[in-house]
Amino acid sequence: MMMSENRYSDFTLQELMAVAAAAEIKDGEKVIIGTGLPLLGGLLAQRTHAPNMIAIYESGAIDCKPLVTPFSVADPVLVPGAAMQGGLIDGLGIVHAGDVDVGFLGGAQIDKYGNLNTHVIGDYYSPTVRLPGSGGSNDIGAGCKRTVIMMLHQKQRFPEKVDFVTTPGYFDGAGQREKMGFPGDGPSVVVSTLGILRFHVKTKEMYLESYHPGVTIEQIKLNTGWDLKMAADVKETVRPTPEVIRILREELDPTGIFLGKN
Amino acid sequence: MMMSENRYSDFTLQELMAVAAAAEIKDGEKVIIGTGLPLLGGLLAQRTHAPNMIAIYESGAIDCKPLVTPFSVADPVLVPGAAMQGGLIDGLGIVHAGDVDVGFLGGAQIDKYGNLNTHVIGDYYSPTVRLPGSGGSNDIGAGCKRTVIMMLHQKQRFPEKVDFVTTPGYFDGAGQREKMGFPGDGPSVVVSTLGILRFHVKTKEMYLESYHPGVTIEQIKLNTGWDLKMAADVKETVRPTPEVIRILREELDPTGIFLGKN
Amino acid sequence: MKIEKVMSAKEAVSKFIDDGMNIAIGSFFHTIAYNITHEIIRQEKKHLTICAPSFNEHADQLIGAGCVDRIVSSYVWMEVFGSLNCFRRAMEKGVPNKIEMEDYTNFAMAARFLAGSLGIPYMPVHSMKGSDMMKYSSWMGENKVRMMKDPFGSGVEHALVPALKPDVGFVHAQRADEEGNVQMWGILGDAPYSVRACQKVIVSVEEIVSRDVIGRDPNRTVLPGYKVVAVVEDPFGSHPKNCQGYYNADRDFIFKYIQESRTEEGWKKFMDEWVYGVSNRADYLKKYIDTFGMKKFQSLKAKDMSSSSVNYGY
Amino acid sequence: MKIEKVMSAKEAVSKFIDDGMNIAIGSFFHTIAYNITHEIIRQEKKHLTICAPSFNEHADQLIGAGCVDRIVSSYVWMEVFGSLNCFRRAMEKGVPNKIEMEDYTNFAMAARFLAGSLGIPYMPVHSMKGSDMMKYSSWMGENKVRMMKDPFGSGVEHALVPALKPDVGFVHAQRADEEGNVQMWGILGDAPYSVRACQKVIVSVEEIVSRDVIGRDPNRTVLPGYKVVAVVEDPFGSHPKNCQGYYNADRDFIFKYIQESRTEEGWKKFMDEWVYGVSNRADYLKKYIDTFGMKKFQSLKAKDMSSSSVNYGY
Repeated sequence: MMMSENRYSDFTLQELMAVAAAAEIKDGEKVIIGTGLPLLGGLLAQRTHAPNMIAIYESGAIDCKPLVTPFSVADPVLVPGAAMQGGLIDGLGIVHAGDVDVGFLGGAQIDKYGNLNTHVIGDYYSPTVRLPGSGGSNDIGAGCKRTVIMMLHQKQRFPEKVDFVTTPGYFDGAGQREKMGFPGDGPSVVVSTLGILRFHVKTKEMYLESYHPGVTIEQIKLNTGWDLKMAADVKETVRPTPEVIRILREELDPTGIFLGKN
Repeated sequence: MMMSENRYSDFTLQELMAVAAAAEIKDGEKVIIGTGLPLLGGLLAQRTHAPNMIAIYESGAIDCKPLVTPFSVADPVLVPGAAMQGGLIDGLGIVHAGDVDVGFLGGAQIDKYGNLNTHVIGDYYSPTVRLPGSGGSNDIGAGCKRTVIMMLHQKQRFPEKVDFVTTPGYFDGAGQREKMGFPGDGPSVVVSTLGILRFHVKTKEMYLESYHPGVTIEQIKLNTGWDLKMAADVKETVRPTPEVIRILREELDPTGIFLGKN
Repeated sequence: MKIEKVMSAKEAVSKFIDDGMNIAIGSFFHTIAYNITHEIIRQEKKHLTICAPSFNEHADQLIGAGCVDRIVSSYVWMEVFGSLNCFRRAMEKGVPNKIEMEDYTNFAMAARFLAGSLGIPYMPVHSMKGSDMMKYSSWMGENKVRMMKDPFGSGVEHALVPALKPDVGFVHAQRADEEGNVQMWGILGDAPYSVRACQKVIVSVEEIVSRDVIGRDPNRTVLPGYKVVAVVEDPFGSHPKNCQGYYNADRDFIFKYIQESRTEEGWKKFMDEWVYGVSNRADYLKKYIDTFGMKKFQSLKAKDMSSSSVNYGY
Repeated sequence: MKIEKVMSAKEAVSKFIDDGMNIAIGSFFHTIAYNITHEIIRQEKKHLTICAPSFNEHADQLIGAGCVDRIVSSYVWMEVFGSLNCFRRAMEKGVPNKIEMEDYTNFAMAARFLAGSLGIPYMPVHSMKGSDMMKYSSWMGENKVRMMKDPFGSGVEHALVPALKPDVGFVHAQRADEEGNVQMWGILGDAPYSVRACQKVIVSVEEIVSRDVIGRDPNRTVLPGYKVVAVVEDPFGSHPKNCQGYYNADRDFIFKYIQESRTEEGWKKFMDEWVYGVSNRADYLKKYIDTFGMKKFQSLKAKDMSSSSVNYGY
């Protein structure tokens, strides 16, 4: 995926995803971010179009401005300079209360309606693969005004139905979240390794909005476990600008821990 | 009530009451105390037989060792030297959880079964006298393992039934607290201005254990709104020793704010 | 995007407190924002519902001034100083207006705020059970408190108290930055949950400090700035109450208020002098010093009992 | 009356942790008491139920050692480092023994501890609703979580999660006094409510300080001493996790564990070396320095980023 003019005009898939994640955040929003790509997306948004974004960690760190990129949601680098430091009840309490605008999520499986599985592959009581469990994921999926989901796009990870619903998307379709009375409105976007997907405003079914540079629609369909619908104007994902790539590499991940060495 | 040999061999009614309050506390107990006489009782216990008493205030101050006698449950003198300082949820949370051994209470009215009224005299919606309300009183009455009640002993303050039940004693008698599932067991003693009263182990009805020096049983009966029963061995309240009176006057209330100038 | 939040008490009250609002007044016999309270009185706000576990003279002054229609609380009194006269006149005689009240306990109120701050709809508690607070309610009717049998089979019933989420809250604290990140120490009282439960918060502080000062000790922050709509810097803003590390309570002045407010005329005279007759907190302090002398004023100031420093390094 | 609480990890575990107990292990990816964890393994405690919102390698080591029958948690994994191998072997293959688990969410677990610490019987939450965590339970059956319609008439149903009150809890913190008054700063994780919810607490600290140090900054206290039965002073007690102000996480060592524990043999070798083969934390540290060098050890130590001091005077 090299299309270099200068050293920042190329980009990797991970960089593209971090940039796409950043684009989902509006200035001034309260955002609960984990580690890895969402974290880079959040930091990038803060350095570019969303300087007043408030970064929140479930560990109870609120409005963090770490000098070093944190490795964990409980990394001690989050604390100095934070506006407030409490514990889980503080960090997730404001999510549960509906105060947080955006939450980042991921998982081993996602289905047609954006439900996520981070519990088991196979049977709950005798799992083929036992996964971590919810952590704060279910809380974020229920409480944040909207969620941004980042996924490795493979067929077994995009089944029509997940093996276990850990974190609510739209359950079986429109109207079901409303019955639950969640503070949050549900998934807004899936940034996958192949494209960007959103949810139909009426049916809440996931559809393809754009395919990443170098990826074909056919490839995406083959890697999705149901008959994935397309946006009428499905197009290529917007390419990151060299300046944004420079910030990512040089300022946010100078050691290449998150993005890998280029 | 002077019976002086030296300057500490006499005592006032208030001093007697503070000493009686102190006697209710065992060493090592966790005690939630307010201001005024209960506070002096608590401090006295700590200086004498209960050095490991843990003094708790509903304002969230835990294990206080103030250098100056506090004037209010939120007095800033409580904070320096305290083992922990939080807020109401901390101070009363441990009461609600059943962690606190003794709670001190008072009120405008107390009835035969130890129920307290600090809400209204007269009708709730058109009160003759509107009183403060519960504050932490009801919480302490429900949560502390036992309560020590301090009362001005007058007929209108000792009615057979209180105008309003603010803080649970034993309601209408035995077995009723148990149904409520309260963490605490209810009133243990009433230290009044005329005598010391306890609750019958079976019926939970209040009875006279002892009359203060200079007070007659007849006087107590006249000042109680129901036919007050007596302990089989009803006797005079134990008189404070001069040493205890010295500690009260010289160490705990040197300016006489709580006990009045002697 | 950056919103200017630093303003005067006058501006804050005028912008964010409307007639008819449900208002939490934070703290517990200490760090009560008298500056904001007095401004509400001067601006003649009406039909307020005021909420706090425990209220002191600040509530009494709001009641006397006719600002209050409803009270949600567990205690309206002045501890050893005695009863609040305006409160009693209102409740007993409807003077200056009749007031409705929902009576809870301190813990029940704290639990209602805790629930409100966490988005928890109600809290099951032991408080209030069997008391006459269960029998009587005002405008909340059956939604004041409901009894429910423990669904987990203990056989016990609990009192369910609903989450409380006032429209706006105000509180006095030691310090905040310009974004409204508030730090408090000493007795927290109904904070942090009372203010966190509010939709919006006006915070009054002894000092506005830099974000850097806040960030050097973030565990002291009780309220993150995003809920704060106004930051008012008013030294001695909670006089006659105390503010740990800044000044002690002014018992003489509290006693003076209790004494003078025994009659409606006495109350009016006190208020004309100390509330209506001054335009802001600075003016009030000037008057205080003029009246009682600099020595008395200085005597209120806190001694130095500094905490040690801890290391936040990684 | 004064009870001697200061003791070694060995003594604390031997006195207060019995087979079959329900145990809370405090914190959240940081200040985990590895010293206590390793002592439990060396003393071969059995049939434990372990509770925490989120578990890392400490749980994995307890599971691998056969100490655990049941887990109550929302997360058992090592973030970006990947899966915990003993946990997966136990859940997928019953090696070394089958484990039952009750799956909650982080907030639901935090709410369960909060309820436990306040004597509140259960908490109504939005968490878990509609998820498969509602469908599946283990030994708790229907008492894992119950759905109930809001009695206040909102029309919404809530998930009720029961209070959690473990028999004993243990946690690592920066400091405590000899009475067990514990102070913590930085990320609090599941503290203070996790440990407050326990019947008894073993606290491990970097430093035992005087009561005077505690009393000079009582707002930093997360747990009052009366619940604490043992105070263990073990510097670097939470290595390889971090302790704010003392040392950072040792990522290389965490990664080493994750790598070596991929096979049962590898796990056993690691444990023989770092847990079974050492007798206490001092011994472990000596071995660490012998193995990785003083320079590496020093590199973990925290930089100085001191908080300022505040005045507590009156």
